[in-house]
Amino acid sequence: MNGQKIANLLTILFLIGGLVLVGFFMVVNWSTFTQELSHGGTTITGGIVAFVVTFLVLILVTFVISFLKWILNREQKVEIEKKNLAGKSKAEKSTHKKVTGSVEENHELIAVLTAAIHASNKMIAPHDTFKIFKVREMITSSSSWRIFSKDDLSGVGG
Amino acid sequence: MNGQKIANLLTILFLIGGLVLVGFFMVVNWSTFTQELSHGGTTITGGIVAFVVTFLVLILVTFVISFLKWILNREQKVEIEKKNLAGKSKAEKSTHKKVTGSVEENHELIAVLTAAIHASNKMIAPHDTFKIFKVREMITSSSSWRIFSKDDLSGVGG
Amino acid sequence: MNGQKIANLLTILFLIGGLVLVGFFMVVNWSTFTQELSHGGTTITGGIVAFVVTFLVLILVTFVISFLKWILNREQKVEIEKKNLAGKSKAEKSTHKKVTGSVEENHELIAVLTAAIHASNKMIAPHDTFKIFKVREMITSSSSWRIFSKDDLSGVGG
Amino acid sequence: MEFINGLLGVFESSGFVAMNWPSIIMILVGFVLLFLAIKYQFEPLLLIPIAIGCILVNLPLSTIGDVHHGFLGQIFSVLTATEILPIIMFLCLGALTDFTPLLSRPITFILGAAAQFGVFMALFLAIGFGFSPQESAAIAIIGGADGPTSIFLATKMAPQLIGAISVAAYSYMSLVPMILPPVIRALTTEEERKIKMETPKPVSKTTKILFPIVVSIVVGLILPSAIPLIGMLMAGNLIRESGVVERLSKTLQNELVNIATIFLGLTVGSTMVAGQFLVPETLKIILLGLIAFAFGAAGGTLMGKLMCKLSGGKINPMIGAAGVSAVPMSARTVQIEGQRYDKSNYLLMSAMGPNVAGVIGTAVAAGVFLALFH
Amino acid sequence: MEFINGLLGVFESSGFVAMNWPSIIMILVGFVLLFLAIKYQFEPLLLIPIAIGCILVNLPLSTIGDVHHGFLGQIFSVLTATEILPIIMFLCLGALTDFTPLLSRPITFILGAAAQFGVFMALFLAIGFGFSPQESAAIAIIGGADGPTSIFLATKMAPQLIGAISVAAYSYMSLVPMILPPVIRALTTEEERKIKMETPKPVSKTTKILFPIVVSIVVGLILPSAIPLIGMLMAGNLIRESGVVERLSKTLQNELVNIATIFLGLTVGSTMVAGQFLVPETLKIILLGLIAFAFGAAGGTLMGKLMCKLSGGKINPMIGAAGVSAVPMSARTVQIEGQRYDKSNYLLMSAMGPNVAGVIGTAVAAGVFLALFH
Amino acid sequence: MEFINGLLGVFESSGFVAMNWPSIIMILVGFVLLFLAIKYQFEPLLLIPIAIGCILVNLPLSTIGDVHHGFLGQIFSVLTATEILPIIMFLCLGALTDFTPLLSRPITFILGAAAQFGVFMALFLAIGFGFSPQESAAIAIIGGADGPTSIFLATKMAPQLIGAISVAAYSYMSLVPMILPPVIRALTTEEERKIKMETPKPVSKTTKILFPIVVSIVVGLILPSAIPLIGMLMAGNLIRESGVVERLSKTLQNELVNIATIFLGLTVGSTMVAGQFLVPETLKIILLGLIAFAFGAAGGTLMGKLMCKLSGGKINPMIGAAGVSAVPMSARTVQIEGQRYDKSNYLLMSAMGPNVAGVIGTAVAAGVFLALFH
Ligand code: NA
Ligand code: NA
Ligand code: NA
Repeated sequence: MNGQKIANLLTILFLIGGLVLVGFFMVVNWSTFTQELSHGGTTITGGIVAFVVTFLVLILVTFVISFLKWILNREQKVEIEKKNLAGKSKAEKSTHKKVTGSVEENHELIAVLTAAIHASNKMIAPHDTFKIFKVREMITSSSSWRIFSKDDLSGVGG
Repeated sequence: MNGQKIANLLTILFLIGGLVLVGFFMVVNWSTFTQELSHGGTTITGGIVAFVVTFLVLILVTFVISFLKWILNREQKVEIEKKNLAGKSKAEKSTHKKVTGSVEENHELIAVLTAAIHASNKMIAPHDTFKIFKVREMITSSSSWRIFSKDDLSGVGG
Repeated sequence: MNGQKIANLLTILFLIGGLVLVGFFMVVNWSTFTQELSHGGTTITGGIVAFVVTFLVLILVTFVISFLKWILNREQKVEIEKKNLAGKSKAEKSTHKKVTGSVEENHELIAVLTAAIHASNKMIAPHDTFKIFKVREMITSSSSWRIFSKDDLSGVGG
Repeated sequence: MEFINGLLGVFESSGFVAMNWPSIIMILVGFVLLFLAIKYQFEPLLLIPIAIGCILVNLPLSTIGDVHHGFLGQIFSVLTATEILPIIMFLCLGALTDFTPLLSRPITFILGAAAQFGVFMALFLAIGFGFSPQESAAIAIIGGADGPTSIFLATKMAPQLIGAISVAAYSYMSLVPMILPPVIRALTTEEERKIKMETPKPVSKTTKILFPIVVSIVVGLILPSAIPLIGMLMAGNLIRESGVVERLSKTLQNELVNIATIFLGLTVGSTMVAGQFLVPETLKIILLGLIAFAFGAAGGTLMGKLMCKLSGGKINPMIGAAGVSAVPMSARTVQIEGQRYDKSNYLLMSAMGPNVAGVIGTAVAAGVFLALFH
Repeated sequence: MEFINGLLGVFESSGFVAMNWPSIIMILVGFVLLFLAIKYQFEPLLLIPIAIGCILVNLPLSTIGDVHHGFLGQIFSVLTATEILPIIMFLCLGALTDFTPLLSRPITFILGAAAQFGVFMALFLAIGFGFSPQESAAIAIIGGADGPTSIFLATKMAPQLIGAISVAAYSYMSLVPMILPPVIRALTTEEERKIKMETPKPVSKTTKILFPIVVSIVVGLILPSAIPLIGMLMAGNLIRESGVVERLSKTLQNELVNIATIFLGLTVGSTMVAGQFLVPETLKIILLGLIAFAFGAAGGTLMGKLMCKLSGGKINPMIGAAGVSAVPMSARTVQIEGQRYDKSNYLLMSAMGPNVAGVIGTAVAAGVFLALFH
Repeated sequence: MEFINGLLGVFESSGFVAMNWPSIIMILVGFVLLFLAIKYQFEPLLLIPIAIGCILVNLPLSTIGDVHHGFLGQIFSVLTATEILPIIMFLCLGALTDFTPLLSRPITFILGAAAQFGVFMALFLAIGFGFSPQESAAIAIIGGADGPTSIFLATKMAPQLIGAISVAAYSYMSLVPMILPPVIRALTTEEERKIKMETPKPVSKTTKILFPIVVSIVVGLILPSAIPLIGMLMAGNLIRESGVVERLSKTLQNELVNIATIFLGLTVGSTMVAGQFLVPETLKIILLGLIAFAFGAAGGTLMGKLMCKLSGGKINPMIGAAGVSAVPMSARTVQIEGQRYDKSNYLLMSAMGPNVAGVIGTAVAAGVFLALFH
C-alpha cells in the first residue's frame, strides 16, 4: 500500500510537471514568438483555438447524438403505445417495460452479454457465420451478380 | 379486370407515343441536321447503322452458339452410339434416350431443378463448399505454391 | 530393361552434347569477343563470375543456416538438461532422447507424417481451420480493430 | 483578439459559410438514395457507395473529390476514368454468371437481342432531345439494364453525365419488378402467359468452356472496340468454367468484385457534384431511362410472341421481357408473373436464358456505339 | 585477371563496403520492433510490417525504398504519400467498429472528448520543444492512440517524421496496459474504482444507421478538412450497419483491411532511413508521445470524476481513461483494473463507449489541426 | 447511300480487314495454352490468364494492350513493368512456403544450390546463341523453375522477351514429371534410388522465425540487388512463421496471391504480340529452357551422389533433382520415382528441402545477374 502511495505521488508529480512546463512554454512563446499562422494568430494562440474548437465540436456531437437517440426513443415509445392501444395484452406491455426499464437484473445482464459475445464472435470469425445473402434481401431486391436464389425455387418439387 | 384493361391501354398508348415521337425526331433530323459522323453519315443514320449492326452481330452469335451446341451434341451422340455398339445393354441406351428426350416428366423436372438449386447454392455461398484443390488437380498438375498434397501421403501409415 | 539403357544413353549423350557445346562457345567467345561488361570483363567471364559468386553465396547461406540450427539446438539441449537436473523423471528424459534419436521407427514416421498431413491440410484449406485470433494474442496484445474478445467476457454469467 | 480572430477564421473556413442550395439538394438526393437502398433494398451494393460519395463530395468546401489531392478524386482519375474498375467488374461478372440456361436453349439468345430495342429507341429520342451522339449512346445504354456497361460507356463517351447515368441505370434496375409487368400484360394474352416451358437441360462441360472462347473471338473480330467488355466478361466466365482454377474464380466472385464495387460506387458518387448533376439534362436522362426500359421489355416480349407462334406455342412470350438484363431480377419478375396465373408454372430457369443473353447483347451494342460514335 | 576483377567488382558493389553505423543501428531498431511484436505481441499487425520495411530499406545500398524504382518506394509514393492507404484504413475501421456501447449512453462521448486533452498538452510541449506548428500537430495526435490518424496527419503535415510518429504511436498503444493504471490510481479513490455500472442496452437499428450519417454531416459541415477522415470512417460504419450489403462489409473487415495493413506497414517502415530517423527529434517525439498518452488518460479520468459527481455516483471515473482509444486495449485495461478491486465488476462494455468516442474525438482534432495549421 | 457507307465503315474497321497470319498464329498459340492448361492442367493458375491475355491482344485491331488507353496495357505498365506484381508474388510465395524440411536438414540447401547449374549452362549457351548478356541472364533463369523470378528478371533485363520466357518457364514447370525421371535414371544406380531417408524432424519455432531474418540479412548484405526478391520472399515467410499475424498471413496466401496471379497472368499474356513473339528467338528460348531444366536436374542429382558418398549412403541422390524448384512438383516426382522401386520409400518430405532451397538459390542467381549485368 505504501508502494502504491509513492507511485501515485510520482504520477501526480509527473502530471504537474508537465502542466508547469506547458504553462512556461506558453508564456515564453506568447511574449517572444511572432510566428504567424495562416489564420492570423501565433502558434500558441492557434493551439488554443484548436483546443476550443475541438471541444466545441465534440460537445456539439454529443448533443446531436443524445438528441437523435431521444427522438428515436420517443417515436418508438409512441409506436409501442399505439400498438398497445390497438389491442395488445397488458402482460406483453409490462414485459416490454421491464426490458427497457432501468432495474439491473442478473438475467438481463447475462442476456445482453451473451448477445454481445455472440456479436463479437460473429465479427471476429466472419467466415463461420458468413451468409452472403439474406432471405429478405433475396425476395425484395436484386443485384447484378446474383443469378438464382433458393427462394425462387423453394416451392419446386414439394 | 376493367382496371387491368385500362392499365394495358395506357401502357400501349405510352409505347405508341414513344414510337411516334421517335419517328417524328427521325424525320426532322434527317431533313434538317447535317451533323456529320466520323464514318460519313448523319447521327440518325449512324443510329440506324448501329441498330442493324448490333442485331446482325447478335443473330450471328445465336447461330454460332447453336452450331457449337449442335456439333458437340452430335459428337457426343456418335460416341454414345459407339459405346452402345461396343456391348452396352439396350436398357441403358433407352434410359439415355429418355433423358435427352423432350417428354416433360415430373421426376426429371425435380431432378434438374434440384441440381440447379444445388448449383446456385454453391455459387451463392462458396465458402461452404470451397475446396481449393481437387484430387485430380493434385495428381496431374503442379503450381508453384502448393507444397504437399493429401494424395502424396495417403498411402502412409495405412 | 534394354529400353531403359537406351534412354539412359540418349540422356547422357544429350547432357554431354550440351557440355561440349557450352565449352565450344566459351572458347570461341573468349578468343573472339571483346564485349565489355560494366564490371570490366567479357560476357563469358561475367558468366563465370556469376557462377562462382552464386555458389559462394549459397554455400555461405548453408553454413549460416547450419550454424543457426546448431546454436539453437545447443541452447535447447542445455535448457532441457537444466530442467532434467531440476527434478524431472528419468523416464521422461529417455523418452525425449528417443524422439530426437536417429533410429527410424515406424511409429515415429507415422506420427511425423500425420503432423505433416495435418499441417499441409491447414495450409491448403485455410478457411476450415481459420481462427483469426488466438487466445494468447487476445490476452496480451491489442490491435486497433478488435473490439471485444471472448476472454474478456468469459467469466460473465458463470 | 487573436483568439477571437482564430475562432472566426475557423468559422469562416467552415462549411456553413459556403452553404448553398445546390449542395443541400444534392445531399438530400444522397439521403433519398440511401433511404431507398437501405429501406427498400434498391440495388444497395452500388447505390449505398454512390450515395455516400455523393454526400461527401457535396458537403460545402469538401475537397474529397479533387482529382489531384482528394481521396475519391484520385481513385476516380486512376481507376474509374481509365475504365479499369468498370472492366474489372466485367471480369468478375463473367465469373459470377452461369450461362447454362442460355446454352441449353441457344435460340433464346434472340430474345436477349430483341430486348436491346429499348436501347435504340432511347438513342433516337436522346438525339432528338438535343444530346450529342456520344451522350445519346451513353444514355441509351441505360436500357440494357447492366450497370457496369453503363458506367463504362459513360466514362468513355460522356464523362460529365456519369453520375446521372449510373443513378438512373441502377434505380431502374431496382424498379424492374414494377416496369416489366404492365408491359408484359399489355402485349400478351392470358393464354400466352400461362404457357409452361420445359426446364433447360444441363449442357456439357465442353460447351460451357468453348462458349466464352467462341463468343469473344466472334464478337472481337467483328467489333474490335468491344474487346475490353466482351473479352473480359468472357475471360471471367472461362476462368469459372475451366474448372481447374477454382481459387481464382472464387476470388473474382467474392473479394475482387466486392473491392471493385466499393471503389466504383464511391468514385461514381463523387462525380455527382451539384453543378453537373442539377441540370435539365438529368431529368431528360431519367425520362429516357424509363422509356429505354419499357421499350426493352416490349421488344423482348414481342419477339417472344413471334417465337411462340413459330414454335407452335412452346415458348412463353414473357421470357422475352427478361432480356432486359438486371440479372437476375427480370427473370424473377417473369417467374412471379407466370405464377400469378398458374402456381405450377416455373419459368425462372427458362427466363434466365434471355436474361444473361441480354448482358452480351448490351455489351455488343456498347461496342457498336464505340465503333461508330467514338 | 578479368575473373579476379569481376569478383572484386561484386565485392565492391556489396553492402559490406557501404556498411555504416547509422544503418546498423536502424537494422537493430528493426530487430527490436520484431522482437517486441513477436515475443510480446506489441501491435504485431502493424509493427511486423514496419520492422520489415525498416530493415530492408536500411541494408546498405538497398534501393527498395527508392520512390522511382524501388518496390516499397513506388508503393509509398502512390498509395501512402497520397493518403490513400491511411484513408482506406479509416473506411475499414468504420466497418470494424460497433458504436452500440456509445449510442447506448451518448453522454459518454464527452469522456472520449476529454481524453483528447493529452493531444493538446503534447501540442504545446512540441511547440515549446521547437517543432514547427505542422510537426507539432502531427506529433500531438499520437496522444489520440489511433494509428491510422497519426499516419494520415504525419503524411500531410510532417512527412519527414512519419516513421518516428508511427513507431511511437503503435508502441504506446501496445503499452496502454502499463500507462493507464498508474494514472487511474493516482487520480481516483478506491471507492470510485469500485463503482459498478449498468451494462449498456442494445440500441435500435435506426439509431445505428442514422449515427454515421449525422456525425459525418455535422462534423463535415463544421470542419471540411475532416471530411476524408470522419467521412470515410462513417462510410465504413454505414456499410456495416445498413445490413443490406453484408458482403461489402465483410470484405472491408477482412481482406481489404489486411491488404491495406500489409502495404501501409511496409511502406511506413521504408521511410525509416537512418538519416531521417536517427535525429534528436525522434527522442523528443518518443517523450512527447508518452506525455500525450498520460495526459489523455488523466483528462479522461478527471472528466469521469466530474461526471461521477454529477450523476450521483453512477459513472465509474475509470471508464474516462478508456477515451485514449487504442481500441479495444484501453477498455480492456479498465475492465482488468475494475476487477482488481471487485471480481464481479464488468466495466468492459461501459468503457467501450468512451473508447470508440475517442476515435471520433481524435479524428476531429486532426481535422481542426488541418484547418488551422495546414 | 449513307446507310450503306455506314455499314461499310463498320466492316472496314472490323478485325476481318486487318486479319493477318501472325495474329492468327498467336491466337492459335493461345488456344494451345488453354487446351494444355484446362485438359492437362499445365500450371493452369498462370497459363489460363496468360493465354487469355495473348488471345485478346492478338485479335486484329485490339487496343486492350495499349499502354496508354488499353485495360491490360495500363495495368501492365503500372503494376507489372514496375515489378510490383512479381514482387508481390514473392511476398505471397514466402507466406505460402514451409521451410521446415530444409531447416530440419540444412545441408540439403547445397542440393538446391547445385540445381542452379542448369541456369548457368543456359546462360553460356544463350550467350553463344547470340543473345545479349541481359537477355541471356533472363533466359537462363528459366532453369530455376520459379515463375515469378523469371518474370521479374525478364521485366528488368529483357522486357521484349517477357512473354516467351514466361510461357517457357511455366510450360517446363508443368513438364517436370517428364523431364526429371530420365535424367535421374541416367545418372544414378538402382541401389542409390532405393535408399530410404529419415523423415525430416520438426524444428523449433525460434529457428523458423530466425531463418527468414538471417537469410535476408546475409544475402541482402552481399547482394543489395537481390533485396527486393529475397527480402520480400523472406518477409512473407516471417509473416507466416511469426504466428502473431495469422490474418495477414492468410490474406497473403489466398486473396492477395489470387488477385496478383490473375493480373500478372493477363498482363504477361498481353505482351505476347505477334511481332515480338513470332521471332526465331522464341524457338531458341524454348530450346534453352529445356536444356536449363535438364542440366538443373543433372547438377542436383550429381551433387546428391557426392553427398550420398560422403554421408555413407544416408542421402538418396534423387532428392538433388528436386532442387529444380517447380514447388512442389519436383519433390513429388522424386517421391513417385522412389516408390517405383520400393513402395515403402517416402522421399517426399526429404525432397522438399532441396525443393524450397532451389527457390532461394534461383533468387540469389537472379540477384547476381542483376549486380553483374544490369
Ligand atoms: Na442487358
Ligand atoms: Na483516439
Ligand atoms: Na529454383
